Amino acid sequence: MVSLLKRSLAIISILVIGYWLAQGLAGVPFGEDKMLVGHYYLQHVKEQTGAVNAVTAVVVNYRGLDTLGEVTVLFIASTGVAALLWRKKRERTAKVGGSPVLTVGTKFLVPFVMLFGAYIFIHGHLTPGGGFPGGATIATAFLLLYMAFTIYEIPHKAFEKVEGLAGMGYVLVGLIGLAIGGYFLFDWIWQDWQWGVDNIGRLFSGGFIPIIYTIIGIKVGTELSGIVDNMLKEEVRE
Amino acid sequence: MNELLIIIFAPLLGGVLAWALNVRGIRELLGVAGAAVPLAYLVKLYSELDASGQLSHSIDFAGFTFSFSLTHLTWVFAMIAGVVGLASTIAMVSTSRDGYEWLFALMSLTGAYGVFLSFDLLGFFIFWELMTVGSFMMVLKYSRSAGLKYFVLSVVGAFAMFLAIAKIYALSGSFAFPDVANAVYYAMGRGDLALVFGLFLVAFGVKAGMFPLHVWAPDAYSETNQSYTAMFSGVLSKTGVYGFILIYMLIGYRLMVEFGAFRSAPKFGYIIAFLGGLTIIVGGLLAALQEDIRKLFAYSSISQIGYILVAFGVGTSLSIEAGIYHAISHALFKGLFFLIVATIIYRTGKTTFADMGGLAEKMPFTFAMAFVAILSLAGIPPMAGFVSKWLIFEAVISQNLPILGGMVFFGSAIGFVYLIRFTYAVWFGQRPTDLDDTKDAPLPLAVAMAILAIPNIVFGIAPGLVVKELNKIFGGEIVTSPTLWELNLGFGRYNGLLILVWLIVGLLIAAVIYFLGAPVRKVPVTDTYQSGNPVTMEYNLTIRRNFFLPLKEALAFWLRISFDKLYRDIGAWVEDFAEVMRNYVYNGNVQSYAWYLALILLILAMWGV
Amino acid sequence: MNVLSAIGETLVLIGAFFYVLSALGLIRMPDVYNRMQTATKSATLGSLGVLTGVGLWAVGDGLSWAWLTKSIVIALFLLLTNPIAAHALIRAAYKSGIPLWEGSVVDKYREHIEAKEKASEGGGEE
Amino acid sequence: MEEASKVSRYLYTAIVLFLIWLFLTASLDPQELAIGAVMSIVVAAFSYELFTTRGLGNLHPRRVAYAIAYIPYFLWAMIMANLDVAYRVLHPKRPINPGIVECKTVLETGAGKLALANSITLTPGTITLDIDGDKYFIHWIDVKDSSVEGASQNITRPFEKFLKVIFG
Amino acid sequence: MNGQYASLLIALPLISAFFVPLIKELGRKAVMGYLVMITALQTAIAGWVANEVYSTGKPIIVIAGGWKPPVGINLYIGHFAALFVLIIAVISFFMAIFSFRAVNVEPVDKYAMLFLLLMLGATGMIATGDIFNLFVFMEITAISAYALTAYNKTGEAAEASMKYIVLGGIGSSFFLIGVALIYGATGTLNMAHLAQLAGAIDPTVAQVGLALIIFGLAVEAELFPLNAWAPDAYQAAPHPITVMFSAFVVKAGLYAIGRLLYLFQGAEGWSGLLRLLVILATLTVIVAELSALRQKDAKRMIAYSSIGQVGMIAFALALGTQAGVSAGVFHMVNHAIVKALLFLTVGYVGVALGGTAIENFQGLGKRMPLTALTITIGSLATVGIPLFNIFWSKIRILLAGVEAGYSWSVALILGASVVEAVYYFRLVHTMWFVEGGGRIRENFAIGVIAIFLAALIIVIGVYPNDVWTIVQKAGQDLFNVANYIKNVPLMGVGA
Amino acid sequence: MIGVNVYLALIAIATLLSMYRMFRGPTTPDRLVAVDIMTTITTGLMVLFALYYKRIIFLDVALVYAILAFGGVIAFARYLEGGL
Amino acid sequence: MNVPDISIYYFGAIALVLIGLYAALVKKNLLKILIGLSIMETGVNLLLISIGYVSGKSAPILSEGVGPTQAVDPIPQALVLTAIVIGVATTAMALSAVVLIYEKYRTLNVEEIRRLRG
Ligand code: NA
Ligand code: NA
Repeated sequence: MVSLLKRSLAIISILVIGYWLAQGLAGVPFGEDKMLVGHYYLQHVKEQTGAVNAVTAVVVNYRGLDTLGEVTVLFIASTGVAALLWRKKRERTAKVGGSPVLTVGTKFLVPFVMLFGAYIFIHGHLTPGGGFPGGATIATAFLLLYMAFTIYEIPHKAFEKVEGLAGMGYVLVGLIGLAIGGYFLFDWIWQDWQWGVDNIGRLFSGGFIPIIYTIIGIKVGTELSGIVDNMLKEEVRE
Repeated sequence: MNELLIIIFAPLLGGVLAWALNVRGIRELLGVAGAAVPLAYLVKLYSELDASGQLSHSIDFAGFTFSFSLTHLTWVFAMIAGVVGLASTIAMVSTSRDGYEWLFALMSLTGAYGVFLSFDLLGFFIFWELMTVGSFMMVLKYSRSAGLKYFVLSVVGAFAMFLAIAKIYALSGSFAFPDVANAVYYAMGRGDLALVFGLFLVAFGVKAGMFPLHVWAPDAYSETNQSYTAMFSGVLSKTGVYGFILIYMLIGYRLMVEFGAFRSAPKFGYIIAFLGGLTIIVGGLLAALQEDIRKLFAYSSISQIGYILVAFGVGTSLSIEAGIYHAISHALFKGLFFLIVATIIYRTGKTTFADMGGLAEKMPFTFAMAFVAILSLAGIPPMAGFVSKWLIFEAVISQNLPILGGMVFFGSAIGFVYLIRFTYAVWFGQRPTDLDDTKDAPLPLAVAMAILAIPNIVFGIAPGLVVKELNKIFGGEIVTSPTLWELNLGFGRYNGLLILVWLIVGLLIAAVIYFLGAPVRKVPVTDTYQSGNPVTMEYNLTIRRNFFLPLKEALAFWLRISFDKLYRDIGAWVEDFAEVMRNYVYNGNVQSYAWYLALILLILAMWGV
Repeated sequence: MNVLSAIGETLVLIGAFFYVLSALGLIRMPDVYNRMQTATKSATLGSLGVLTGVGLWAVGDGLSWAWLTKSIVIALFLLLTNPIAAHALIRAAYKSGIPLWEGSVVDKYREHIEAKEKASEGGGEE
Repeated sequence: MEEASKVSRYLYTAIVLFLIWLFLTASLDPQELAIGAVMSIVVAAFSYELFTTRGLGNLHPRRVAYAIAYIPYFLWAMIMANLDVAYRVLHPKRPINPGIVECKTVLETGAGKLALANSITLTPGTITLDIDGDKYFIHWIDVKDSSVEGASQNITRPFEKFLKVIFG
Repeated sequence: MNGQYASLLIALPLISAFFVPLIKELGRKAVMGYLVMITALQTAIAGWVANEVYSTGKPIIVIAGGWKPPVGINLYIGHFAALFVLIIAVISFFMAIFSFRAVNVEPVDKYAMLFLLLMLGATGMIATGDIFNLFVFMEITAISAYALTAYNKTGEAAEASMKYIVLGGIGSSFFLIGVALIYGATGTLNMAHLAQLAGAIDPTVAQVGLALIIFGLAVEAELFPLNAWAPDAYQAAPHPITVMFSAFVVKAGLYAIGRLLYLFQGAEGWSGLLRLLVILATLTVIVAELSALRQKDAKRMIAYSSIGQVGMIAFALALGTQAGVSAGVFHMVNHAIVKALLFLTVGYVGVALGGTAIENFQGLGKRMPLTALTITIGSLATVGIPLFNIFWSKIRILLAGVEAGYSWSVALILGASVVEAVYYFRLVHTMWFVEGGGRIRENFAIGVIAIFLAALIIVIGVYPNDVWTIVQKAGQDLFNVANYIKNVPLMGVGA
Repeated sequence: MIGVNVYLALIAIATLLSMYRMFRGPTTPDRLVAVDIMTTITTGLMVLFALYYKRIIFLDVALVYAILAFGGVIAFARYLEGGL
Repeated sequence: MNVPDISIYYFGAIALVLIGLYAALVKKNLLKILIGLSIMETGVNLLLISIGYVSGKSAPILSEGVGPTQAVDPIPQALVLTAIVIGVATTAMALSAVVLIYEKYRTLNVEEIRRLRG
């Protein structure tokens, strides 16, 4: 009875809330051009950032601080997960080994998946990719290893250090911008050195975007793998 | 530094230093100095004040302007603080044991000075709070329950005052008394006016110990250093009294205009007066029923404050002047009483009548002081207490307010009732053997008592001294005083000197009779006689035990109506409610919490669409 | 319209058909094992068709060769992973205790597991 | 089972990865090629130990030839499989006769076993359920012969001809 | 020095957090020492920034990437942000020292990272001039707070963290919907730009969007009844973290509410929202104080008290007057100091005596006199006794409340304050006038911090003038939106 | 010939059909098989979309999707048999 | 009461948000509540993306003949990227909290996970 009442109340509530949200949304019609700053980006993205992918330019250049924050959020999650699941001694929870099909298949797939991850973050300024999907792809490679091999573990210490170094690398790139161009996260490669100005649309362009995306890719890859690692282990009591 | 600020802050400074250094000897010296300096400055400023009529000072602090002003009115109240404060601190030399007490006692004194001298509502409030904190800490050290009760009621009072102040400030944009009075007179609405009056009534009523907000006082007055209680009851309660004068100064005109008069008293004043009358009766009756001398004087103090409230409530210049006079004499005799209690406790360690008796012989000086105090409180000429009570009585009667008159009269009668018991049970009769080697008051206490006893007598014999000052407050001859000894109300006269002479004559005759009469025979304690029945402890109606038990039984019905209990019940109810509420609201289930979020979203949805 | 696009479009058509077939198999077969049988095969073939088809079609329409090469990479990826996934799923289904369809005729795997368990128990006692 | 030298394995991995890179980018832009080479080398460094045991040996012409020949063979089998599926799915009576059978294989390398298992899965009526050593357990939608030998004959043999050569 | 170097406020904690994995092998002491060092450095930078802002009287606009707003994201370090960034840094520095003694649960390297990132998040929230960037920093703050809440790894800690996550998650989702609506209506995310355009937003969109944004923030700002996570989180988190929650994490949320409220004052439905906020804030005070009344655990009690104070700040910010905002900012500063002291000392008692149950406070005056004294000072300050800092801000808030016409609300808050006075009274009495165990040696460093904070309370209480001048400027910063818009070098985009 | 939209529609139908099995179950592996098939079909759908919009960039998206989906399916499968 | 006229995409996005909220309000299992939160996040992301959409325009990658005037708003897409990552991070944190809770309480029923209350 209580449950039924609760369900009905919940449904009524969400309907009212939904109606309210819909009223608000009716004021910003779908499909209409609502851009203001967006137009500016589209008009200037190539010449200002060297990126063909405007989203990438927004992510790394115009709203680089958001992305630095985003990287930080993921870092927090990986650190937090590690902190919460930390035990003196832990090992994999797996009970059943993977079949040869899976293990061999994984062996074949891992290099390819990794390469593809790298491809994605390197081409972030040209295609819809970027550091995050690239990193996630790389992490998938490690996930597959965990799936296939019950004893597999990433090299934690190295990964943690790489994670930290990549993060520092990102901030350092920002600080170099501060030192060279006078602004934190300033894209000195494109705007000061003007590298790749005649290369727009090709790989060697986009200023520091490929650098940052590489850093992010490595960082995200190691972080997500770390989270996976933590989630797949349990405490060993002695 | 400005002298007014020195007056206000000298005690606090002394107290902080005494507490920080905390070396016996130096501590006391600093403490007493802290109380003496303001008094000295007050005396020094007297002539200046007389010349200019008002000494002012203001400072900008914390983004506010704080004004201080010494007027004839505030000088009188400050002098009460000065004299009683000094006496009280001197007495503390004997009774206090640590820096803690010096700090907070003197902090409360600073608060009292600040309250009297502030000429703006914010400063008034701040010093009020400071005073409350100091006195609260003094009580807390002795009793948790008394402290809590005092604390809660004080906080309620203070917050009521604050709300009133905020209301006024929102209207006037200033805290300064003149601006406030102006703004209230010209701009305050009827509802707000009534609200502000009610809030002030609560705020000042709590501090003054007005019925039914008095419940904290008996416990607080008795559960602290009794030397300090002299200041507590003598000075601190006067800030409440002073507050009632402020009501007149700040919102009185407007109240009069808005709500008119009942009979000849302003309607709002009648509320004050009536509550004052109830305070007299309740305080007096309860005083009579106490077995503990500290409690007795605590209730008695409440009762006496009632007189002042009645006087203020009547609202004529005469009655207010009478009220102020009684404030002075109350401070003097009640301060004295508490010092006497302090001395008795200091020497005997006893507090109940049952454990006392026959002390007059062992403590003659203290007894003499008690004699002065008793006469003054009972309103027997030629003591200050008589003059002020007489003035009040005349003021009330002259306005044709018979009910109030009756209340005042009843108060005097009941005063006799409990004073007789105190007189006999403590000082005369059988002395328990463990009190046989009781010594008289130590020097500091003796000095302190003397400081209060002398003006008790002087202001009784020479009321003109006081009246002259009080008339200055009103800028006219409210009470005519042809000579120092005489008062003339037009429809009544008083001559202190004449009465003194008659009294001395009378005493001489009594002495002759005493020495010519039968010799006194000493009997053992057990040699009592009571209607042929054996005396049981349960129904032992000796003067030292349950003397007024029959009265208590007669009043049983009324005594069941206890505001103390009511407040406790409210407190308990609030606590239970709080417990139920928090267990219900914060029930630990995250899903309920999610529902709270949904609820707010719902409200926003309803609100917005 | 040229030959490449035509071939491409035909392949896409075939692929789409097998996709539908795959989904139908998913719905029509009686138990998870048989659903897997039918669905995986046709989904994979469907993908091959659609992907290479799109690659050819695009090239035929004058788009870059990258269309074809990328499509082939995706197709190869699916060709490699779909059977692996199917295998992993069927094994998981079996190990999580989903019984074979009541019409099943033989279960060699059960015998194998039981024999193995017996052997390891015996080994434990020695 | 011989293991090739590290260099050989590493080079093989890098080459395969670079080929994939070429397919992914489909571009001969020197920038892409350069980065592709770098990436192949880097990724290969992490993964060559997993990727291959035989290294460049995989590129032996005989193996490549067989592998190329296997493609049409396999595709044909797969198309057959799907027609079979179409028949079973679309036939109103759903003609199936399923069961799990056991097969034996002669293949030894992991790659070979994987290729066999995937081939089995994608071809008529069979899915590899598990492999244990040289035993294959296969879900067969239409069991024709439940003996090990018979099943092997039906299911694994056809592919092993090629796979034995390609993967060993 | 170039004002752009204020971006070090963001860069330093970040890069330092990322550096921790490289030094974790050096052991617990090294990590904790590192934490102290970095927070000290952050304090120095924040001090420089605050000095710069207050001496020039102009805000520092950090332009990230060199993209002028609204094209890029800018940080707006005005009088408010400069002041609070400094407070955040100082409190963090103190808590880093406290962590030495208070945090023994492994893995401390993770603790150090999360600690720095919590500090970073709050700093960013207060500094940013972009509404979506605010969301990002809010999530940085929140997620590190989630992790730190559960850091002790007890069941309670995990439970508290989970509640925080669920409520915070719902809140942030709706916040984002609000941002989406506002963005859809304006096409920009820059706060100054939004403020310029606020009046032109479609009324319904403005109402819904603004309400959702404030709703999301109110969860972080602990407004009743959206604050149900807070007491649990405060109680379960490691003691230094509780201090940070109360001293600046919740303040960042409050600031965000205040900032966005006044930025959107041109928008439709604004005053209605204010009224609702006043109601919620009042309820927050009442419910929190009542809930604190009979607590058996001192930390939880003070947590509720903190929520009550937060409600008061929210009340002040929602009054819609300059006086209210300045008073609110003043209270934010004071409350940060007082609650830092209280949670620090109470936490220290918890560390020293193995728990924060009220029984452990019996006779504390004799057992740990310094700690007891500072707790007492904190308690008296919270209650709002003159000569302690909170008194000044509290009366200003209440005066502003009555001035703004919310007498009923002020009366209720005063009533709740009576309750607050009672439970603090009990705590103080328990410490000084109830017998307890034997004397315990008190930690020197923690003692120094406690004395410093207590001294600050009294110094501000006795001489509030300078602080009042400062917070008035900070309040101006929040209230005077025209000035805010003027200070941000907006470039023209589009038509 | 027929045009991309028809194929798109066809494939969309296939996706919906597999979705039916996903919701219907009845066992977890049933749902998983449905998900697996659905992701495969969706990959094809994405590629076709790329052609429809003539944007090669969507092919990269499709491949990422295929990889992540494969990882997910394997993870679920391994979870079911206790291999995590 | 007029029915607001919104597109199917908005409707879907809101529906997802509300379904997620419903799960949080009704489901007793902690994991289901967390799934509800994830669904909400997805809905919000969908909403953001839909707000940035401009009819008849293409992804804002200015290649293959797509010019500045033929592209949709890049900002919401960038925001969604960030929002997704934040969602993932939150979920990861939540899951590890759940692991801890299950370890200590041996239940995931929210009505039994309430040691902290009052
Ligand atoms: Na990108
Ligand atoms: Na698949």
